[in-house]
Amino acid sequence: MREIRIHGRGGQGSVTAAELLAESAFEDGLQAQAFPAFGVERRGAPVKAFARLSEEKIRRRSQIYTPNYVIIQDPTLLGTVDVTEGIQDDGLMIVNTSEDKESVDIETQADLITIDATEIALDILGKPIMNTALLGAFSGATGEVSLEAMQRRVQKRFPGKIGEKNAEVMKKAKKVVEE
Amino acid sequence: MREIRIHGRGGQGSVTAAELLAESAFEDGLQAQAFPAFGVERRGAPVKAFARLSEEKIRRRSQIYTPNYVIIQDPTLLGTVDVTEGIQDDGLMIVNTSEDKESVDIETQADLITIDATEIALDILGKPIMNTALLGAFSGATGEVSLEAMQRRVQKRFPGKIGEKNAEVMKKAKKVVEE
Amino acid sequence: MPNFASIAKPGTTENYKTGSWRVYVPVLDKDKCIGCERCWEFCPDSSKIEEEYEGDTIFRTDLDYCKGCGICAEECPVDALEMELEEK
Amino acid sequence: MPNFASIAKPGTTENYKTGSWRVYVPVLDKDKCIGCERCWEFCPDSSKIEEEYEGDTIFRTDLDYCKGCGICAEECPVDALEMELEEK
Amino acid sequence: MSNQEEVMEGSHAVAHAIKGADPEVIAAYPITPQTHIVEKLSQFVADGELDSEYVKVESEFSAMSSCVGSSATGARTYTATSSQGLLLMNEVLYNASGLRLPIVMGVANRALGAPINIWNDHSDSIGVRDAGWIQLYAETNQEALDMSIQAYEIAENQDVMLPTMVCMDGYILTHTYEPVSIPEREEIQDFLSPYEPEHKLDPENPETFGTVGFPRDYTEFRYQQFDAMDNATDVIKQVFDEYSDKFGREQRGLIEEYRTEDADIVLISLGSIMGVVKETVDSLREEGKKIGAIKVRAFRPSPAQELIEAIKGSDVIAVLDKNVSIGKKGALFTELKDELYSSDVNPLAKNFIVGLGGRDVPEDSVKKIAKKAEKAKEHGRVKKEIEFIDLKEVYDND
Amino acid sequence: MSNQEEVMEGSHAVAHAIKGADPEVIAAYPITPQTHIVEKLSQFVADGELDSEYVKVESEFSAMSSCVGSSATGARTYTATSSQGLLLMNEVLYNASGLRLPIVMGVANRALGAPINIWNDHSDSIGVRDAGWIQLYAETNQEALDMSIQAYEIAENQDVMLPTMVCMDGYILTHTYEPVSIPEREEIQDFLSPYEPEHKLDPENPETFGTVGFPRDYTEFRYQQFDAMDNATDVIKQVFDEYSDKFGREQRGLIEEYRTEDADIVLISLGSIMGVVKETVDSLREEGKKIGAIKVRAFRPSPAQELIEAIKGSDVIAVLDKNVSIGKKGALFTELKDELYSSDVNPLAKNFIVGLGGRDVPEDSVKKIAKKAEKAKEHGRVKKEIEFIDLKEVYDND
Amino acid sequence: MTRLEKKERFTSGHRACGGCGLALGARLAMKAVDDNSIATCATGCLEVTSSPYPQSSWKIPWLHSLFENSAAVAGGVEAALRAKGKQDINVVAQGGDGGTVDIGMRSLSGMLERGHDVAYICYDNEAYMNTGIQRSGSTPMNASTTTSPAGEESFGNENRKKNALKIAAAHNIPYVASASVAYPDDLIEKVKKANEINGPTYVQIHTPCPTGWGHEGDITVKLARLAVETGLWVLYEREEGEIKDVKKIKDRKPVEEYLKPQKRFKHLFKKEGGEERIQEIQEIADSNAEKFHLDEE
Amino acid sequence: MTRLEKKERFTSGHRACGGCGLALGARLAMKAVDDNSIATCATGCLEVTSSPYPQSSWKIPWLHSLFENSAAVAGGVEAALRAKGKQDINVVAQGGDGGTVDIGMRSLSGMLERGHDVAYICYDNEAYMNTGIQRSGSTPMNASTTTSPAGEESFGNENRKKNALKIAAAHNIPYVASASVAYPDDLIEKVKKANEINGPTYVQIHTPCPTGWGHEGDITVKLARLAVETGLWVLYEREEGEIKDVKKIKDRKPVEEYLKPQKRFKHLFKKEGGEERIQEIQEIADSNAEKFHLDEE
Ligand SMILES: Cc1ncc(C[n+]2csc(CCOP(=O)(O)OP(=O)(O)O)c2C)c(N)n1
Ligand SMILES: Cc1ncc(C[n+]2csc(CCOP(=O)(O)OP(=O)(O)O)c2C)c(N)n1
Ligand code: SF4
Ligand code: SF4
Ligand code: SF4
Ligand code: SF4
Ligand code: SF4
Ligand code: SF4
Ligand SMILES: [Mg+2]
Ligand SMILES: [Mg+2]
Repeated sequence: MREIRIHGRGGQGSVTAAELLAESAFEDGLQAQAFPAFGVERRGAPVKAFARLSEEKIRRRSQIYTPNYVIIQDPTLLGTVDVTEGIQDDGLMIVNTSEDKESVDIETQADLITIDATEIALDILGKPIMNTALLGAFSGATGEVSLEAMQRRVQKRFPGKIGEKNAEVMKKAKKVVEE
Repeated sequence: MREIRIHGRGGQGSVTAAELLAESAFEDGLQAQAFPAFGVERRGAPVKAFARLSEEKIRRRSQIYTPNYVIIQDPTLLGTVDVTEGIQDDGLMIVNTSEDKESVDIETQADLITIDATEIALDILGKPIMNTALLGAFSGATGEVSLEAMQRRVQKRFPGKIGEKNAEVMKKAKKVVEE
Repeated sequence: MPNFASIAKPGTTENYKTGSWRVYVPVLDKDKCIGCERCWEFCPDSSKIEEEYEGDTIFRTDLDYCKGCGICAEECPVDALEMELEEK
Repeated sequence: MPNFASIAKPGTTENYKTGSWRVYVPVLDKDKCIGCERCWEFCPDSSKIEEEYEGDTIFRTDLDYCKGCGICAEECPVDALEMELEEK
Repeated sequence: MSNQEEVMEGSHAVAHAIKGADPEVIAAYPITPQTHIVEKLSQFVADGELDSEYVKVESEFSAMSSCVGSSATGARTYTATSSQGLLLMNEVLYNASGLRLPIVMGVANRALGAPINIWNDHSDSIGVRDAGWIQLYAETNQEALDMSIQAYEIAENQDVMLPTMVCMDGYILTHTYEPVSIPEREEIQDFLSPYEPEHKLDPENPETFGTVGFPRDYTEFRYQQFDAMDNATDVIKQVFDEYSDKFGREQRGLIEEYRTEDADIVLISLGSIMGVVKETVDSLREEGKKIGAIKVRAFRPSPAQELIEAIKGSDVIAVLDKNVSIGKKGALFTELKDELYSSDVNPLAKNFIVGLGGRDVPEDSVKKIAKKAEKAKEHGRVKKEIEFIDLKEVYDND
Repeated sequence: MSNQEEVMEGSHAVAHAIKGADPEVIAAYPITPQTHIVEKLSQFVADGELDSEYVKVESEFSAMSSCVGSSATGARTYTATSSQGLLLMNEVLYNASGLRLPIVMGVANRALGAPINIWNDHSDSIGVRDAGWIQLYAETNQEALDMSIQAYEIAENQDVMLPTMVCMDGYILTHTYEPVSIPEREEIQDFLSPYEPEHKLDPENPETFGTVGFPRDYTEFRYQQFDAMDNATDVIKQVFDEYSDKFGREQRGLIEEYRTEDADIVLISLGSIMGVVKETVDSLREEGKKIGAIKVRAFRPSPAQELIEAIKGSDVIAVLDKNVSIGKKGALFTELKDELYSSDVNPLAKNFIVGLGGRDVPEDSVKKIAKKAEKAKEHGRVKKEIEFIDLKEVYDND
Repeated sequence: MTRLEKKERFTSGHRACGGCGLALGARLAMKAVDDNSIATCATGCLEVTSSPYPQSSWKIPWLHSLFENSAAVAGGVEAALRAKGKQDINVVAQGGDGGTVDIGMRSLSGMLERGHDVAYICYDNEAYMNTGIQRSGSTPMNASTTTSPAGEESFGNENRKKNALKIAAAHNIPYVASASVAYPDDLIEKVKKANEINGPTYVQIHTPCPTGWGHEGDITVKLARLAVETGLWVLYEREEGEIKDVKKIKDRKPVEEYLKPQKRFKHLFKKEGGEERIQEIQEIADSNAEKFHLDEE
Repeated sequence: MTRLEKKERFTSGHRACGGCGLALGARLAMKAVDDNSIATCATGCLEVTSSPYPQSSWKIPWLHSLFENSAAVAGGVEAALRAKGKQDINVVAQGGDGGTVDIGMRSLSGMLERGHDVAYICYDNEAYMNTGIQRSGSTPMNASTTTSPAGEESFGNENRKKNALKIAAAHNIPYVASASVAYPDDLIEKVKKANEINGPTYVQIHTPCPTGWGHEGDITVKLARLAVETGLWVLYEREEGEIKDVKKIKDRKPVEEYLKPQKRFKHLFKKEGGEERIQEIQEIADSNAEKFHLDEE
């Protein structure tokens, strides 16, 4: 079982990202689960969302304490939230930032990659909604979920232009990471 | 233990009679209990009230099924209500009626006395409120409760003229019965 | 137990004769009655029955249900009703 | 457990710095500011602090709590405030 | 009036007791058979005999809500209700106990609708047994009025601080006249410690009540309540003892044993039914049966230890429940068996559902129950564990 | 969609199921974490995908009241709520079951205030266990949606005619996405018998509902309800079987056993926690421990027989309650011990209070519980019968 | 000559007290609904006296659920009828004053606000009668009840009668009306109209209660009439917000005439200070007269 | 020059969304009460965001009990203060629109009717925000919410906004007022007056909600102002029943200006038939203008 934690702010679509992740993985033939950190958070407050992927039926419904992957939607969170909490030593952290990974203020044994998801999003969507870019990056960096499934799911959820553009964002991000 | 049932109509003071009975008996040194037939009856509908007298503490709180005494406030009840129900063979029934006991339509092994309580009440109170007359009759016929105690209690409950007159009613009724 | 949810059939309180509650009874002077229906209108117990009397409509009391409240007598415009202590 | 009935001390949310929620930040042109207080009046987070600047009263932002909503900038009558993406 | 007995209705006896406890605020809504309690209190206030603020709320929900506001402001508070009214308060009941407000409430026990029924059983208060309230049950009017006083001393104890219900059987006690002895107001005031809560709504010390309890803290708050209820066990005993000593009663302990010493068969129940149960025990004792009875005076906290102790040595227990959890059994029975299971006291146990919706429970019915218990003893086993007693016609499940 | 799985939030899965059951009337009031169910249903109605009358009541009290009106008029009826909302409905719950109205209600289980808490535990539905409702508890979203359909077939059965709650853990199920398979509307319609009640409000046959039940009749009405709940046991099994057969599930019986065959230690609980319990069982099994688990799917009617059967042979049972009756214990534990007492199955029994107000219950906690159960087995006795798990600091009662 | 419909949908044999204004009110109201109707009823005198299992006084389908939810239950009935395409069936919700203006206020307010096609009838006997004459929000000022008793320090109820008609009207519903058992034609016409109008409607019927008010049963109708003739109970309609059809009074009677025969006001005639209280009540009548232009010139 | 009291009794650090009109409203209202006050609060955004144990944003004693009983709890507080002879302490009850006009209506109505000396403040953001933007009785017509979503067969909420001010006024209380966060002085003056007046008073504050209405946080105040300037939210007072001090509008703006920036009305500008719906809303504004003589000549 792989466990994923997504950090973001209320309003940035972290929960949606976790859901898309689960849906796509399921399309790929995995078992999957996604859930928010059940809170009372308001727009702007730091939030978390989670996902589990597995070859077998997922029965566990407790919180995620030792994620294999951590995705950070917003670099400004780094100062406020302990984003490395519980990350597995052989895990991977994906950070949205314009900086390169050496300059990112994160101390961890885990792998770390950075991607300027905001730029990609602004570029293609015209809005700083980074969740789909980070999903693309996740696909590229981990191979856990196929890009195609993700694209299908995002287009299913947002039919028309918006879905298409987000699919494009995903592709772009995946490519950036793979480069 | 002696058990008493009083039949009347909503508005005739049957419950008050039972209460006065219990209070007076207690003044006389007996243990006593009084309670209504817990119902939803309205003014005019047939109602019942109960009392228990005993030398010992009364713990029983179930309904009364086999009364030693039955008091009937209103002769018009005879057609509608089974006033003899459960009356002990050596019991006593006291009926308010202008008729004599031979003409009263009651079949029972128990003793039966009649008294024209309405007349006494109308005479002294000017109103057909017969409950105190029947209490006086009860005192006279059974000796279970002293007239004096009853008079004190009724005057306590209805201070002033009304109490006094009712005390008079009691006395008169007792005398009538004893004659 | 006819049913499992304390359901009752319509109009069945008519099986209960509230006439037995009565102490006073309205006594009608049929000759006075002009059949105006007011007593029937105002009776809380629907205890007036329309009837013919010498060719005219009058309203007599339904003794099965009349509780003897006296509204009819009070409201009768021609004082055709009198409340009397009932001998049963 | 300080008490048994979930009782809290007054004004203690001030220990929680909502400034971290901010994405945009109001930037004040102190010279434009006429100290009219409107930004302070309308701030849902009480995040304006009265201050002297070159002898005049101005209102600067309390970055500990300001959530960056932009009301102050919108309501400033002299456009002394500008919302900018904050670099943290 | 001290120790001078008077014949009085149960409701009025309780009203007199409450007058003596001198609550600053009363907020109540009428419902049969609680009405005479609050009517009497209204009359006291109207006559200037009681100096309480009487809030004539528009519903029981607001009755208990106003009690919450009043008690949180540091005022001694009283209310009373029954049945539907208690159900309607349900949400506020949990709130009052979670806020740890020592409100005292009289419950004139009555059955629940549908079908609507104004007569006595215990489904109402038993139905809210999870709400975090102390629950005391009275057998007699004397006990009801005494408990109404004791309740304040228990509830307001700093180690307890839990709201408390004084349950008395509707009609059977509330509307029954019997001799009671009512302490003088001064004696009651002397017995009760003044109510001086550590926390209250007070501009001098402006605290915030009723905050959000996150998963981080919530369990601990519940545990504290659980703990406080545990403390209540001792506090109740202590208060009962002190009261008995002061006023010459013999109402001690969370339960009362009646001729259980050598009893093979023990009848267990709560409330006014205990009178007829004791009578039955006496008459069966006269027939030479070894039978006894236990009265449960406190249902919350659960008198587990005391019950086990008292049952020890018996062969059969018969629990008379004036309630039934549809799909399960009577609550007293279920809860008692829970305790028995983990004890080494292991009598046969039978549950009798009695007195629902005011169905009378005369001595004959209790004798029937005793006979069934005896049969179980003879057979050494319980054939039918739960029985509705005096069921009519087709439904008789004998 | 039949048997085609889709990843979906639990709330939406239930909404889809309800859409398929096609209730004529929905009356609901929002409360976290039930909201997504009723929002989805609103959207279905707004989009013309569901042809129900959706009554947007002003409170939960009116939600259930409107359901009573609707169901009595012969309409299939749905509502959903949580926590405070369920408490607020309390009076109407008894009314609905007393009137024998087969209303189906989704309960997104959530803790009760004070302190206010929006997270999961079972105090809400457990707290109304006396109300005469059938109670089903789901472990997974699949089960929640299946039960929401099955509930109608159970409730509307002429031998049952009792309202039914489908309980699912708030957030943990309602807000979690996982794969579910949703039968097509036609399949659901085909599975469900049409709702044609014998009695209803109908000018063609004008009956009177909700009469006064006098002491003469009241006991019998309650007994009929009791009896109907008894019937429900078989009806539930039958409906579960039919459904499993038709839709390829394996959700049979009032309880589900998990690796209990030779288990010395059995963990027992209900709801979504069973997932992590099963995981724990698996990993302890790998360590060679003889451990198993039992999931309670129906709490009302109480699955007494099934439980005893399943526990047979075990040495220790550990009951995990996500509720606690202050002054007593967890309800599942108490009720189970009641049954054990009168059976010849007699394991040691321990009660663990877990997950109150959303406190997470990870595998570590369940392992802790299993270890405590093991210790009890070793010692041959239970030292502390009830324990709050993962209590913080000073309150740790280890 | 026979004007009212003969058919009784509220039948004899009910257990209301002799001379009960409420029973009369229900009987008359049931003449205004046709057979194709469904009624709900709140707990109270009407319900308790009319549905003692296994009997019923109702000839139309009728449902009692609880005390505080008659309006919400009726809303559910109406929704079910809509779902079944049976909008032709009338839905009537009934409650006493307590069940309506106090404990039932939320459910009433919600039902009115949502626009259900339900006619709500409030039988106003000005106290909680079923439980033994306790004060309700609808109890008039200075009336003695068992929870607002007159006493050493009290003149009875301290608050003015809650104006439920005005509150209902503030919900912007199409029809609100007051009625009285002393005016059967008017009553029936209003209930009929309430039923016919699409949407929520509210009718409050003044129904004297001999037991609760402490008057002889024979003057129930007379007292109801006096309430109108003194200006204490104003008969009017409000359609789409506009007050209409106020019943004018020829020679408005002094309130004493109305108060005197009632035990609940007895203390006003006995206790010191009672006169001022009567004056207070007279002022209410006068202000009604002014507001509604009651006095017929 | 500084006009408003500087002291904050509703402090920073609360968890309301950025730009929350409700938080602003509470902050301003707390400037109108002095320290010698006790507040109650219904469940809702205000309560949840301001009292996360062990923290609190409140500087005066404050009690949250439940969602539907803020008024009744306040009544109990006030009764306790009366019993203790501390009538000098002000009691303020607070609730959201849902907690006030829907689920809290009974408890509010009872409190008003009984004449408690309590100032009730309703923060009206026109939906159940705390639970995720469901329709309340106070939701305006045609607004899309999560339980009255716009959809194929729906234009959002079907009912007109419930007039809680009018309902409160129908209780014959001495003071009722509407206020808006866009007019802080006016708001504070009204809450002050509500507090000072003896007896129950009711103030309803219009508080835009960026999250629920779907607008950017920066225009919260602007929208509140537009609501007034279009005539959709009328600022007025009602003292002893008489309407007073209506805020006149110079050039009443078309409702589109108000509707347009809000996602909850988006469908009106997209869906066929939307124009008529907008017209409907314009008519509400126009009828307000007429009723209240809004237009300044
Ligand atoms: C929740 C609840 N509280 C209280 C009661 C008790 N109760 C039943 S009827 C009634 C009074 C009814 O008064 P009203 O509505 O005015 O009707 P009336 O009997 O006067 O006609 C009361 C208090 C109840 N049944 N349910
Ligand atoms: C009895 C009950 N039902 C439902 C809820 C859930 N609930 C909490 S706050 C809320 C909505 C609050 O709406 P409103 O009063 O308008 O305040 P807002 O959050 O919009 O400011 C709801 C539905 C509850 N807490 N209690
Ligand atoms: S009211 Fe008088 S006149 Fe008219 S019908 Fe009746 S009895 Fe006859
Ligand atoms: S006395 Fe009363 S009940 Fe009898 S007929 Fe006349 S009005 Fe009807
Ligand atoms: S609103 Fe503008 S001008 Fe006024 S004080 Fe603020 S920044 Fe200065
Ligand atoms: S941006 Fe918003 S929170 Fe920040 S100071 Fe301005 S108004 Fe206050
Ligand atoms: S108490 Fe009053 S309202 Fe009730 S039945 Fe008797 S007269 Fe009618
Ligand atoms: S949802 Fe709306 S009302 Fe609630 S905190 Fe956010 S902006 Fe304020
Ligand atoms: Mg009434
Ligand atoms: Mg709101």
